[in-house]
Amino acid sequence: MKQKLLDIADLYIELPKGADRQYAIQKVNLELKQGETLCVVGESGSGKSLTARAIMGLLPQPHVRVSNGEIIFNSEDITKVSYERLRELRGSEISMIFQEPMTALNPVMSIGSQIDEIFRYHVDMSKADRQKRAVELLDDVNLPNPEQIMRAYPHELSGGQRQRAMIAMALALKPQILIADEPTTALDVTTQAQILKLIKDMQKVYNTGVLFITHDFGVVADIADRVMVMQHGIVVESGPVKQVLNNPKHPYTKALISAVPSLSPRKAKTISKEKVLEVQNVCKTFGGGRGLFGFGRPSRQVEALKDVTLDLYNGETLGVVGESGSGKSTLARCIIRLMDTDSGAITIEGTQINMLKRKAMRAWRNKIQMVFQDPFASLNPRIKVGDIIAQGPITQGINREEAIKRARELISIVGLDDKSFDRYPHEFSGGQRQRIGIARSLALKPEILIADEPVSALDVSIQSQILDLLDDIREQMKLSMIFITHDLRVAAQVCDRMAVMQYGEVVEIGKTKDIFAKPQHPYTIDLLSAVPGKDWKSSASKKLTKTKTKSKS
Amino acid sequence: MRDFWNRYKRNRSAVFGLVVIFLVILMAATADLLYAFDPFRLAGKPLSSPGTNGFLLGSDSLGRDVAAGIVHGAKTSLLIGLVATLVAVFIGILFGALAGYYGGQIDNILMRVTEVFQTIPSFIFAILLVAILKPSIYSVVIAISVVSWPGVARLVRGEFLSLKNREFVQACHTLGMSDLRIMLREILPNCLSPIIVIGSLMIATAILIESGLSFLGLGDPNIMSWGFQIGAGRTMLRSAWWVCTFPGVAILITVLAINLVGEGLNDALNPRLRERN
Amino acid sequence: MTRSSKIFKFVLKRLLQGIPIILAIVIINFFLLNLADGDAVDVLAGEAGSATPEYMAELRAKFGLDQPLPVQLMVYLKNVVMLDLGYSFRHDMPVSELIVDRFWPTALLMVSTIILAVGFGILLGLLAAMRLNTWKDAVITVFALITYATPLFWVGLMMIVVFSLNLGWFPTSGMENVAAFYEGWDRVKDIAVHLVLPTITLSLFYLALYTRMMRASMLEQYGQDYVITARAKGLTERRITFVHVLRNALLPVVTMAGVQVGALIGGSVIVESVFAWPGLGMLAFESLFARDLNLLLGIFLLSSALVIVVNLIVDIIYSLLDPRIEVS
Amino acid sequence: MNNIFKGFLVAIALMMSSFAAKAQEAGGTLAFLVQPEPPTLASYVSTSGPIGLVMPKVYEGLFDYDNDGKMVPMLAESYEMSADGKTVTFKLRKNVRWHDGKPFTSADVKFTILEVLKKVHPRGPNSFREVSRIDTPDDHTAIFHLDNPAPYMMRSFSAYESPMVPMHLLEGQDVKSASLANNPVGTGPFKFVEWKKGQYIRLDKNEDYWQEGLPYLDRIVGRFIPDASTRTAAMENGEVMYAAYNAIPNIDAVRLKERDDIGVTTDGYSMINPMALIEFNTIEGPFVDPAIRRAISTAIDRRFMIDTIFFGYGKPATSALSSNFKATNLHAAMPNYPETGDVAAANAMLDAAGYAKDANGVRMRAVLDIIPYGEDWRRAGEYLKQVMGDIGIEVELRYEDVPTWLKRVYHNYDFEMNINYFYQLPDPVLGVHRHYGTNQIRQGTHFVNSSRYSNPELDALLDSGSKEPDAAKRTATYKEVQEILAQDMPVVNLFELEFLTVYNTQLKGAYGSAMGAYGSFREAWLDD
Repeated sequence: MKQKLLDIADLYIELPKGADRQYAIQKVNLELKQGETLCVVGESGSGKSLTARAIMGLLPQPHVRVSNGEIIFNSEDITKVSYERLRELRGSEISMIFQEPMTALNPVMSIGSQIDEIFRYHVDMSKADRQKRAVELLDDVNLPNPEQIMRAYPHELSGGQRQRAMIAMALALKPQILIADEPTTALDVTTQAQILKLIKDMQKVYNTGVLFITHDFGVVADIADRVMVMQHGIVVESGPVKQVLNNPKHPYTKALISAVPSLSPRKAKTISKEKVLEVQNVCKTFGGGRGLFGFGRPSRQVEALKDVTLDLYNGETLGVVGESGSGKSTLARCIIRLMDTDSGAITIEGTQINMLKRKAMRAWRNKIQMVFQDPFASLNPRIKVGDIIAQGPITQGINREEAIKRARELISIVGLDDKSFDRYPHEFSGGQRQRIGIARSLALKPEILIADEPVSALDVSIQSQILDLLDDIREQMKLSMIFITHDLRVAAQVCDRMAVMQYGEVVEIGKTKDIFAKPQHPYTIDLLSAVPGKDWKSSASKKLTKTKTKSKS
Repeated sequence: MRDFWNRYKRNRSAVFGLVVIFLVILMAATADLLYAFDPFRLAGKPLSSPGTNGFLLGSDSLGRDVAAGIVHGAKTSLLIGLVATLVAVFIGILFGALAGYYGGQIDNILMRVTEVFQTIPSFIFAILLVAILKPSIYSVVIAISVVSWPGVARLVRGEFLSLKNREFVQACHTLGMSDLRIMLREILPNCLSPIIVIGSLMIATAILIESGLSFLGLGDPNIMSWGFQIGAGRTMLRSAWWVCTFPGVAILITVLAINLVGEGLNDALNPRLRERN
Repeated sequence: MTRSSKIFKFVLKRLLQGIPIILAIVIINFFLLNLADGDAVDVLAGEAGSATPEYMAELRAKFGLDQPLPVQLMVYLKNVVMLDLGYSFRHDMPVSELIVDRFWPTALLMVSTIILAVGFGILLGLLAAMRLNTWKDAVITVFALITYATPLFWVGLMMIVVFSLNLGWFPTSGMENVAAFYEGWDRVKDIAVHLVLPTITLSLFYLALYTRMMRASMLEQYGQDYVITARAKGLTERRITFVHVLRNALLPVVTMAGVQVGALIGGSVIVESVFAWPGLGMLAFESLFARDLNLLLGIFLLSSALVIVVNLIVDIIYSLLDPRIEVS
Repeated sequence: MNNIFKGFLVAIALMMSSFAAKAQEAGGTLAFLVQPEPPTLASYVSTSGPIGLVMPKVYEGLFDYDNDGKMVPMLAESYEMSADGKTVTFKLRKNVRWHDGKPFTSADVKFTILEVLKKVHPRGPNSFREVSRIDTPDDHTAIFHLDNPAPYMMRSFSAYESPMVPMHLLEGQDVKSASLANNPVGTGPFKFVEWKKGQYIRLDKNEDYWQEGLPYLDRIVGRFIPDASTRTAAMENGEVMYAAYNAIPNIDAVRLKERDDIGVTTDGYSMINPMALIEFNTIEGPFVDPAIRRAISTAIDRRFMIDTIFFGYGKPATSALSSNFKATNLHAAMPNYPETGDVAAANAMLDAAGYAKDANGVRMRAVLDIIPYGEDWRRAGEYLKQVMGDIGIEVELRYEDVPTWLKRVYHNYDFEMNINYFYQLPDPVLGVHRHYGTNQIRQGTHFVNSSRYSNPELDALLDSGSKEPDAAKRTATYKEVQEILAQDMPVVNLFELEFLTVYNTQLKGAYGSAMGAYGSFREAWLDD
């Protein structure tokens, strides 16, 4: 019988006056046993992170506080213990890792000293012992060259390495509970898979109870023993992982699960032979520091694009898939002339646009447009929505009334209320903003649309809506689309063909179906195998499709 | 806007500062009603202490009314602060925007120029400019602007550097928008908050510099300002404290209030920094 | 490359970069000064009582002021390259001697001011941030605001009245007791006593600046994620404040201190004037009104070089505090 | 009257001797204010005020002058003048040594007069213009051969006016740029030790001084304190003990006077006779018409200026000449110099002259330049702006730095009116003629006739005034001069300045002589 570590009963967290709701979480009950992984799932604003913070006694007091309920850890109520006791528990009995290892680590202290602190403040050990133990820990989390990492500063490590160091730190004193707050969200898929495996492995070694917070059902499927789904601060469903994933009861859970894109590629459609865009042997290098007086040649160089060649056929969606640093965004920016290429050719309708002067390029702007990743950064907060959409046509010389008319049409096409026209971007949610961004890009009636990770900043339920919208529009307006993403699941849903990029090179290109079925390049194989929840989702999606077909029939 | 005001008014001292500034502006605006005569006029018995001979705040060595000087001087001091700041902000935006937006050699050259002006010991340079241009309200304004713009330029450059890579700016490029339009309409409005904050503090500094220049005898001899009053009264600080104490207090209060407002603006415009969590 | 050789290369590079800046400053000021009416000879003749135009012409020839401007500038620049700052028209002495004489008092005042202002600024800012929204925070904040807003000369004069005349703790002015001419250790003590009031006066303004900055910086850092991590690790608030937050919070303050050095040299004119401190600021002020071109240019040259060197030192300190910044 | 005055002098002399009877205490350091810091220490090249405060302690003259103007032997023990006044033989003191140990000889005198003062001193070429040759038959005799008699030369041998400098340190060099300038070697009671720029000049007692027992002080230190308030504070704190030439502002002097340990005196300035005034541009601009200048003079409340700006120290001007010339019967009070001003009369004068006021009550606009020598003059300018406004002249003030101002007024003549002050010196010939004579319109030369006033009638009178030996005739001549000037008023005199010396009463024997602060301090001592 596994020992119960944590028992949360009837927990309420109150928000300060003026917040959008009175309680961040209400009536939350939760249990965690030794060696068990409990996943708390929810979209942004569901209160899952605050729940985790409350367990550590880390709520941003005094504005946010526990107003009711208890958090029993080994028969102690954490909401009532003294500050000193709480401090003793933190780091030694209960520890935590975070989403952004870069900001969660102190940038000006070496990894070694940040690990060392934990020992100094919790146990009595000699300096040499502490040192030795820290190196062992770093070795345990599979960091190469632990001695060197000890001396390194956070910025000198990669994202995955930083998260490993964080885990080492969290597990230093073999805590009974590890709280992981979206620890893999900021990481690439292959790294994510490694980290998840690491957490699993460590859990086995230390028999730790893990409270894992995530928004990704794929991750849940891979790691959870039990699942708890939260919406607007309320637990809507909980239970063993299989039960919740395969037989969701609550409509919200159902909606969430069905929104998770399936890994099985969409039906291939016949692809036109007409090339609308050709990219040939494009290279791009970024320079580093410069000479004495800031003049002269750059001294350090990074090759962002190496000899990239691909074509876009009329009416297709071409996925460009890769992890961070693969050059996929650079490629998009080179195609749309936000960056200049060093060499190679990008050709539309027989014109090599990458060599055009800025002025000459202006005429080509309405052929090709872009949808950006971050719906918060891609809209100017100081300009009204209507103007944001209309400013493209106006810039291209269309008269104002015409442009405004078109903007109003587009607002309804992307599914927004007509009143949106006179509002500012900050009044809209992330998904709505992305619709505005799409409307802006369509205002010039482009033939080619480049979508740069258009859904990666959105919650799952919103993601699918936006993907549907893009698909509809592509049909309606007869667009050809380049779709840039890091998420193979998304690529599977929207792309007719896809190109896989690594270190600035296209390592594999072909029909989506073919690549998923028979990946050629080892990197593609890695990527595919790293997709979280792939086993569950492929089976589940079949089931869901079945039920769908059933209900239809 | 309402949001902004709600956030602003949460800072009580900032509201207090705003009230004080409002009063000072009111005083400056109604100077000709409150003391409807030339503040240089010899109004009565010299060196009357405050409250005697009909002088609320006393009179100076020539029998000029200190209170009248403060009321009329408010106009000058505020105007110098405001105009000098506007000029400095204009130059700073020009340099910072071009350098930050275009980067590369343009940035390099403009920033070298900025560095030159940052390296010159600023107050001495201001003195030099006033001496060469001959003491007048214009030369004081020019001198203050010339020594204050590099800070704005650096700030604006930093903002432009980070904003020009924002996606909404890139979106404008993809729409084929001209550089000038992107700079003025897209980027500039988004760095107004820090400019407003630094600008409000620069007004305060400008008033202090003006008083420092006047202390060294480099003010405009024809225009009543607080700096002038202090310069004229400083040798008699020991015998007639009121002559330069009251204008000094006027400077203190005004600069203080502007600072409070600046901090309030900062809090309201950058809500992230407001409080410890 | 080893760290020390990296730093050496960095220092060398920055010093070389400083040269065109200094030259630009010298050239700008050269032309500005020549725009002004009257020259050193006018002043000398005016002071001497009377002088004939012939005598003045002779003096101008002696000073080289009869040459066309570009020639004067080239001669000056050529001399500067040979590390010769020329001759002061007014003092009839080599500029370098005059400046070196006045450099040490300036450096002394500057260094003590920076130490006091930065040190206490950091301390008070830290205290205010730690005791946020308590009476201590309020007192410190109000103190910082008031000292920031009070004209410098006013503070100086009041200091003299209170601490020299009424309390008799410190001398009114000067750098040394001129009646005693102490030697050795006594002299050091004597100078230290004279240094107190000017240093306090000059540092009050900057003290206020750094206090406010440090407070804001601390508050900003308290909101960072790594603080939550540190708390989650079970560290004491003490450790979090003094080890984690403090070091990060210092960074902007250090940058600011570097930026302020230029202003500090200039701003000391008033303090030097009030306390009769024999620094470069007053010398510059006097040489400006005496149109002592060589001397003023020499001061601009030296003080700009000083600003560049101090900025360099600040950058090195910064890179030591912040491992993300590499000196290169 | 005369007798009473003499009696008074005797009383003072007795008092002085009674002080002398109380043993002067040797030793101690005297710190005094030198304001501003001198440019160099070459008193043989420049007569700049602060140099005069320092150098007479180091260099000596052949003679000194007492309060009655009598010559006191210094480096010269005596002199003899030939009957035709063309040969003057000086017997020099023996056993006088330069501070570097070399003996002082007649060769030094010859070199100083002919090679130094006559060539590079601002006033030397004038004082010694008649000296054609100096013979030195032995080391202690110097015979001056003059082309014409020059009695005024005999008033120019003070240490301040004609310092004797060492030939062996100047010979064969360019005198103007010799290193002696900043490393002075003299024969005086104090030796130059060091000059800390921006801080002080230190002079130590000359142990080998030729006068046995002198000086009393071990050391004197001249301190530079740029800020007036701080100078006062230093005085109050006893950090300095002597401040001449208004180094302590009048308002503070008035306050400090009340203290037991501090005294204030106006003595020691009788040789310089300073006069505050307004110079007008009489050639172009708004003040070509003398009627306007007379009206301005009439409107000004001189008493108010003295009382408010100089705190009672000063005398209202009553004519082109200082009232101090009453002693030589040259001064006569003139019209258009009302003590407290008469605005109504001035307005009437302008109305009569046909300058009508416009709707705003303005007759004309003008710019008033202000001498850039401190706050007091700014106050004067501000007052004048107000009073001229009362008579319909709208004034804009202009306050520029010294070189700009000198260039504007004395080189470019680009001014309309200018506040200034002139030393009238012991005789009108020396200090007053330079303002009015046609031959004194010398472009580029400072402190001469910048009004460019030229009146042949006046020129003739001035010429006779400088040559006329008869006192009564001279009185008549100058009365005429003053009458013409009171009518034409190219310069409106404002008031006679009284400079103040503020001193700590511990300091004895340093004040009250004709040379005042320009003296040697050799008999100064400190009383505990």
